[in-house]
Amino acid sequence: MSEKPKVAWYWCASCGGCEESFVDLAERLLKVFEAVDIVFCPVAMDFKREDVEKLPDGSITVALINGGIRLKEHEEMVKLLRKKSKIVIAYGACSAWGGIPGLANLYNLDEALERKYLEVPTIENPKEVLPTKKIIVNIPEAKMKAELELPEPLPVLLPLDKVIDVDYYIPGCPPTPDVFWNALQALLSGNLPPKGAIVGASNRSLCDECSLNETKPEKVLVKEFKRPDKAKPEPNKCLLAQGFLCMGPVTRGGCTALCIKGNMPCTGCFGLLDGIVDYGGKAISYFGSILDYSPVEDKEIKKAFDSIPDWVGTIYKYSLASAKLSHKAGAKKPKRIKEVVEI
Amino acid sequence: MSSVLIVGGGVAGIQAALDLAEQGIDVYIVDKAPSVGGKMAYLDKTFPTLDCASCILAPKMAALLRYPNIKLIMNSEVQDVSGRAGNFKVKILKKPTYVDWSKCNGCGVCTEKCPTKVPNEYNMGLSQRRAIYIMFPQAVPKRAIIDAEHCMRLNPPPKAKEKAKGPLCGVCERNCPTKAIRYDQQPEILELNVSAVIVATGMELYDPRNLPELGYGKYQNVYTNLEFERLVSATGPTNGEIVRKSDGKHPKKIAWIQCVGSRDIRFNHYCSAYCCMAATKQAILAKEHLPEVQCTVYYMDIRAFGKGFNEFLERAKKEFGINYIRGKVVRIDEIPETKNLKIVYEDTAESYMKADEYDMVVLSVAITPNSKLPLPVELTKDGFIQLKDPYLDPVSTTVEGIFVVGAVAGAKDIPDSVTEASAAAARAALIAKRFSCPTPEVVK
Amino acid sequence: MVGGTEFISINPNVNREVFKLGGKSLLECYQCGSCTAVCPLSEELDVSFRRAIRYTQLGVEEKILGDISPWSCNLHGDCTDSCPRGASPSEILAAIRRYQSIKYDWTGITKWWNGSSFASKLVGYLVIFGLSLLLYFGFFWQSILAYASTGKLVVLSELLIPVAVVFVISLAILASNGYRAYKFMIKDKKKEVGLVKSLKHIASFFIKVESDAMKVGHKRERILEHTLILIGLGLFILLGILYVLVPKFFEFKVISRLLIYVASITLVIGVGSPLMKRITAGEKTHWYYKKFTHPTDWMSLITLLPPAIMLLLVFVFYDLSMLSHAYIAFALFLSFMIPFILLEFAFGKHTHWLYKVIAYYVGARTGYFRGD
Amino acid sequence: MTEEPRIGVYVCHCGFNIAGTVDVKKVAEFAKTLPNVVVAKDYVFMCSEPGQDLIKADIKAHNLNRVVVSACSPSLHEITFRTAVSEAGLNKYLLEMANIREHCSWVHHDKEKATEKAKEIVRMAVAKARHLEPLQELEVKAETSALVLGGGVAGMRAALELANYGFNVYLVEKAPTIGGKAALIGYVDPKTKGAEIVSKMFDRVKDCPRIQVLTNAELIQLSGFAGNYIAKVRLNPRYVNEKCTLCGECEEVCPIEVSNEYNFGLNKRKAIFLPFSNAYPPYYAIDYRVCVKCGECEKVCRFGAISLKEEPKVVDLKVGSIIIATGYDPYRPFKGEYGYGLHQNIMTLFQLERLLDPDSPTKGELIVGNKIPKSIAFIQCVGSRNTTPGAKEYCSRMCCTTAINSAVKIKEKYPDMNVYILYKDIMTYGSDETLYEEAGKKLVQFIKFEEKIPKVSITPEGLFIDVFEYTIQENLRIPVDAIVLSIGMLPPRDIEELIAVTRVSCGGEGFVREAHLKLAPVEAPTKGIFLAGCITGPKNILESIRMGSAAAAKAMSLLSKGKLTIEPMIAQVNEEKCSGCAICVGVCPYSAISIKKVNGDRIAYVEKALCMGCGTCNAACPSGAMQHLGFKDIQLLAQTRAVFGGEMNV
Amino acid sequence: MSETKGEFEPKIVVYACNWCTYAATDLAGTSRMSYPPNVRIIRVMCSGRIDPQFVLQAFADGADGVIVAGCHPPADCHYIEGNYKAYRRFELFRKLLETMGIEQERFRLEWISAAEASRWVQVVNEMVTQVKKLGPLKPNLEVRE
Repeated sequence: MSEKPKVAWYWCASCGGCEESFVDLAERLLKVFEAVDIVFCPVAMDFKREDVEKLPDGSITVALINGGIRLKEHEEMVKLLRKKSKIVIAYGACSAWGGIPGLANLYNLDEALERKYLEVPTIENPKEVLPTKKIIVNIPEAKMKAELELPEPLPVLLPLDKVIDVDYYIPGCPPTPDVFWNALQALLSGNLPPKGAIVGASNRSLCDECSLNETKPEKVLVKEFKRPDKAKPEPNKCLLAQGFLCMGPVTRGGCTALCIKGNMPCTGCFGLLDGIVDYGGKAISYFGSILDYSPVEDKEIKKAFDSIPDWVGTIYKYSLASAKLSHKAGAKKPKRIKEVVEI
Repeated sequence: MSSVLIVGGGVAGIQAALDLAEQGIDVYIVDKAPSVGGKMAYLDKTFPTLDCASCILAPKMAALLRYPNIKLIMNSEVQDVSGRAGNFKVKILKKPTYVDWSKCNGCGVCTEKCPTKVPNEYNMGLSQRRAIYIMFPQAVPKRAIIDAEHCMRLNPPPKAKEKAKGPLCGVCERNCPTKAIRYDQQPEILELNVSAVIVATGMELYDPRNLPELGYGKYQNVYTNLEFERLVSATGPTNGEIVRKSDGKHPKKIAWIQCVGSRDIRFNHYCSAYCCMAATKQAILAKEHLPEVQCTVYYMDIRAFGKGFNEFLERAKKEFGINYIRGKVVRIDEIPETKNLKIVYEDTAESYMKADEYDMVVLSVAITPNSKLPLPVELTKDGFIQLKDPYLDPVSTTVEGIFVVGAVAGAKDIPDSVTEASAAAARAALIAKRFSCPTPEVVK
Repeated sequence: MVGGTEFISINPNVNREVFKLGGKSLLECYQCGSCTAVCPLSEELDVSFRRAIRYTQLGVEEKILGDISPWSCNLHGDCTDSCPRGASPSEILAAIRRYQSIKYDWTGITKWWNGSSFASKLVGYLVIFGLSLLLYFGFFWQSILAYASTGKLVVLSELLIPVAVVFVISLAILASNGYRAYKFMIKDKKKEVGLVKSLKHIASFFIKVESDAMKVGHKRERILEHTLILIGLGLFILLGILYVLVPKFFEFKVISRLLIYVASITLVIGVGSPLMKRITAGEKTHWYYKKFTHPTDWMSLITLLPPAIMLLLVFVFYDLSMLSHAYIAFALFLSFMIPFILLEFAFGKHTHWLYKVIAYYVGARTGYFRGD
Repeated sequence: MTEEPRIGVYVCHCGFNIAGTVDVKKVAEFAKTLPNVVVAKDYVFMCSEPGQDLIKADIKAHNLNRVVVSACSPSLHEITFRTAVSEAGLNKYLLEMANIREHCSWVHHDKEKATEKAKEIVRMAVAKARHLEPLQELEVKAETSALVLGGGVAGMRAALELANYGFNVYLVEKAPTIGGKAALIGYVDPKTKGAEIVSKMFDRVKDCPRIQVLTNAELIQLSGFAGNYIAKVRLNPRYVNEKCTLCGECEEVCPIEVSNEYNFGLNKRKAIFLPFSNAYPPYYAIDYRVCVKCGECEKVCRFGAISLKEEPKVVDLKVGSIIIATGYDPYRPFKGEYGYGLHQNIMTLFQLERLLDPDSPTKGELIVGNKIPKSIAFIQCVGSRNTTPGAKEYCSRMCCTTAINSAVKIKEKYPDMNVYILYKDIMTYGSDETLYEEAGKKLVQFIKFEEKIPKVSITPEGLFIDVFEYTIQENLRIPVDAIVLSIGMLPPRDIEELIAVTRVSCGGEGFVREAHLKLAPVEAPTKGIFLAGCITGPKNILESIRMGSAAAAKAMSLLSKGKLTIEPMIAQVNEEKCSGCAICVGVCPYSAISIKKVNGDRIAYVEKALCMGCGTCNAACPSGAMQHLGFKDIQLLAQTRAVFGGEMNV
Repeated sequence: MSETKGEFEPKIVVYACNWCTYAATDLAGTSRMSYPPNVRIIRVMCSGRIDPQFVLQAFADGADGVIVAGCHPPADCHYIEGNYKAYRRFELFRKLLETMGIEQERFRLEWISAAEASRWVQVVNEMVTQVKKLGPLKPNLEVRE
């Protein structure tokens, strides 16, 4: 037996859920460890950047990267990993399409920072401190100054494939253990799928594996749109047919319709299917299609559309950063980030 | 293979032709105009759906070209029909177009170069065309035709003729990229053998000059409804802008006068069936073009009898604020200074004579059947083609094997004409295909 | 009144009666209002002939009786020319007038005179004429002979008594009927316009309407005929009054003869012309003389023609010194006058002058005339 | 894509029409630089014989597998060039037109800009051409037969037309007799009796062996598609067979009495009954809904014509097309609407029509309340034109003419009767106007009302109608002896079931919607289903009859060849990708899509014969499984990208 | 980019239904009307075929404006109610554009019947003028330094 494949695991703008999904492999983890060597995994082990830099180019068999690219640091690290790795896999929705952090692209970075650090009701920041590139901290007790350098944020969040070449994608927020496992199996088998493939998930949309698919009426037509926080879904009845904005039809299957089993509509974390070029555009198309009014009933149509306050957040929950219109037009380099602040 | 002759290429003729051709029967459409389309081709929109007329008609017209078994014999007239069901002999006079239609590809270069301008009949004389022209942009077949009467070459002005040494003009011939111009074309007589004939010659508008008190032809701002239709049409002389002939300004008040020549024993006894809804439609169109305009329809009975008609009428009243006044207009006087029109009538709700002033008046004129045909069919006293037994032998004339559809058999609107056209197609197909079934209808 | 909850009862038989009175095309009317709109009177007068026709079609009796529009009609016939149903509104209006006259007349004679057949009218007329003959050629014959022998034209007081009595009775009936008509017409209307202004309205209205009508050939013809009758009858009455009150007048031979000849000749022509046209009506005759052939129309002419001729003859004979002939003619004249006055003048078509005057008066006072 | 595209681009001068504004040489040169373009040429008239020959020659010489013709609008010459490429052995759908005449040279004047635009238009066409696929027209066998639903005049007419043409026709009628409402109308015009027309039509139906009349029958299920429908028809028992001699003895002994719908409730009938004297088939029928099976009739019948043991049967009929001619229901005035149901002298127009029919209980005499009324009033627009709260908005089209016709008939028979017609607008359209004229001559009285509708008062003195007469603006009180409500038409009561079975759809007014109100008035949106008579809205008898013929013509056109050609530019499902979410099913305007189980998976299935190729399902399909052939996502995206010089790669 | 040559020439992508709007564009041609050469027409059979994805792709690739055009509701549509679907989809689509900060003027849903060549010309003229006023879109989609 030759050397075990080397695996690197890096996280960018990520919540840590993807790593959790790895842990959720449970006893199957052992088999993973048997099969591979982990050479870099900041979430679990104390590797340093230099460790990676030291590795010869192409020596890492697979780099799994989760989270979107939000900071210059992320950009540098993934570029480095690309150089060192044979295969780069975007792991999870954030990495593949930007994920929920990608929704920050609806704002200029300044607006986003203000929102995050000043406006959010749970924040108390009387001095209005915002992130800066360099913070000089005075430590009077020690009579010294310490310098903190923060990585610079990018104007918009980018999915991994807008920064580096990505070989495969594993979808999900996070990918379910089964999906991850399937992907691993596929990759380890040596029978590599074509580049750019989404591995571990289904080729059909979620409806295919959804138990409520059978409960659909003949024609899926609705008169109003509902939100799960405002209306209670009837059990055992297709949520879309009830008017809930279920993303199932446009979302890749593979998760076994977990949310729907919990009586919640699919929010689309498995992303788009092959042949679809814009997830949200497609979602608009079918939501528009099922609303059963004629243009004469303009008011009803507007009413139905206005009943959903955040369409973009609904149809691009996980994929805004990779959409055709991936961020708010006129995104500018932030102005509010100061070079140096002394506190 | 037996064939069917359709006289008239309006919407009814087209429908009958398509229904027959689809069954594999040879169809000849003879029309005196250079294009099929009939009166519907003049319309802007159709009631009660406000469908654009050419949008729904043009595909049907174009569909005619897809059938190799449909032959369009345009600019022609039937001269004689003899024989009997199953074997009619038809003589058709093919008038010269002076253009070889097998060569002409409708590019329209000639119509731009021709130096002679003539009032355009398609726009009811409200705009001009050339002496060589294509009837309208969506014409089928799209071919040029020379109006010999106005052509400098074919009918040169006597003075110019004296001066000139050789033949005059010839601009179209020189410019035709396909060399299709034939100044020496002669009338031809075609002889056809057909199994059945469908008469779909439709109607003409009654000439409102027969009612001199309404001043049509005398006062510039009095229009017929077909003229108004062209005026409001996007393809019309003003590209759909409603302006007065007298001063080119937008009218502020328009009146529609119903039953001009209809329901009147002095002119035509019958009701023309289309005009109430047409006026309603035109009033709505006027309102859509000029939201400030005031529209009033003068009527005696609003005949909103068809599917969706009454709903349409209610919409016109409520949504568009069209006024309806019950009273027959007996006279129109022009105010010479403003060229405005004063219409005189009794408001039958108020019971005295009134005279209202309008900027523009549209006459909803009656239709008259195009029934003066060299066919052995009988006519009713109103001049429509007589039906034999409409209950048991629908759309049949008094001659077996000759069927009649559309407005030439009685005033009617488009759907009824189309329905009849299909009905006639069924009946003509029975004869053409010689299918037999031991029923008194066919065998006896 | 609009909106009220009071409902007017109808008389379903009115349309049949009017039909019989000559309104044959009454129900052919489909209420387009052409007649009102086309009528030259409408320029000046707020009336609706169409509505009058509708009242009659449906039998809204109280409205019919109060309607002034039939009386304002001058039978110019533009409506009939332009009626899309060929319904001849002027004929219908004439029939409505007959109906109205019947209802205005409390004696019931109008009902018989307007409603009966031509033959029974003729018989009635002849009976009264016969009685008159009896009176003059029987009872008064001796006195006539006596007067004749004097060779002079003298006041013939006792001979005139029957005619005067008949005339006075007729006037009384006419006055009472006129009053009834006035009551019907003024009902539900308000006098808004002053008397002087009203009269001015009426005068200018007549001048305008008639002078307009004179421009049209066939109307001119009829107006002339009517005017001849009007002049003739006027002179007739004038002469009659003069005869009674100022018998001396007849001694001014030239003037009195002139007046008498003018009166009788105008009458003979005015009556004879339409009568001849009716009798000889052919292709080219204007429809007026063909449509308006209700027996009352005939009778109005027929009853007037003989006295006019007789009067002419009286003086022709007299001036030719054929006195006995003149007196016979005179007796005949009076014999013809009695049925004329008793039937036609008091109850026949000739009553229209009265109702017309009342209608115009009511119309003018209650604001039916347009403008100032 | 199996083979690399080899594209030929042909730029037409169209004389000077294009070449006058667009530098066609430059466009052709530019086309050569585009990916997969093997050859690019220009020619003076591409549509001419030599132009077409040029293309054909190149296809062979350069082994082209895609052709782009850059000329005029595809609506003009697409067929020409498709024919040309197919003559050269290429699938005709591998042709793409670039419209540089109507969209470029004719609308622009700046030669440079127009040339640039023309280049881009060609680039877009080439981009689409790279993704074109060969398509095949399909042919399916079609049954030359029809199922006609409804045995009224429209249905009978359609059946006769089709049977004479050679179709096998099943005439399915719910009632025990065909004939429909027309059979019950006394006089359909002043000279013609409804019953006469109908019985003459019966004679023809009887003589036509290709027509199979199924009475007491209902369509309960319809499957398949145009040319190949399978109709399940339930035959309800009649209990009386052809041995019946119409002796009528059974009727006398039958103990059950119900209101006689064939006389619109004017009298009663038994459970065993003959609908009307010339009913067809000419046998008694037992109303299976009310019969208590006492057996009295069976006992009394001397001919053995009655058998109460009969059971309902269901038959499957294979037919190529369906003609729906199930007619209408008369408007049902509610109790008290104009006094209806409160006084015996207030009746509907249909009841009056029965009374005037010589075959009626009164033998054609107008007897109401045991005597002939002195006056009678028709109230028009009952149930139509928004008169009363329950009324429909539409005009019922036939009631004015029918009422006036009856009024004239009454006046002819009883000249002294006062006949009033209370109307809103008289709708004697077309030549029926002469009837209105005639009515005036016959002294029928007309009363016009508008928004304020008449009120019927029932008093001890008799009936009165209070009405605000519009043209004199007065409130009138009309004393009448009888009142006729000119009721309009309603969609048939069972239209819901009809829709459920045949999948036709309804318009706002409740009648079946036609494919196009103006130009396709007898076609349902679904191919193979045609409409005749009042099912699409109120009609008069003549119009219904003509519609019958017209619907037959449509069925002939569709099926006469015994096969159907299916256009290939329709929707196609990629079964690998389809998840059966069913969104496409709801958006299809032609009900062409359904969900089928394939290996246990829900998969959308396109019935090719029904698909019209609009592509809306493709736009709606969330997974990209549904593709509109000829306008696939990738083709349109490629075209979009090509505007900006981009490419779309698979 | 065309704006290098002085005036900015926007590019406008048009998705037109075959039966109405495409016919109108043809008619504008046969009637020799004149309009700016900034439009690129993509033909589909029905406005109901037009997928918001296409419009997004066009914007992302550099379109400065997009017109989606079909037959007039309620009854002009050749396919019964494809235009209804287009209407609903693109009404919703407008919400996306709004949120993404793209000017509403850059996207138009128009009903243009086969006879309304002049309407077509008018729409193009208006659109080109409006978009010229707004300037190019592409730089707005890129992150500006």
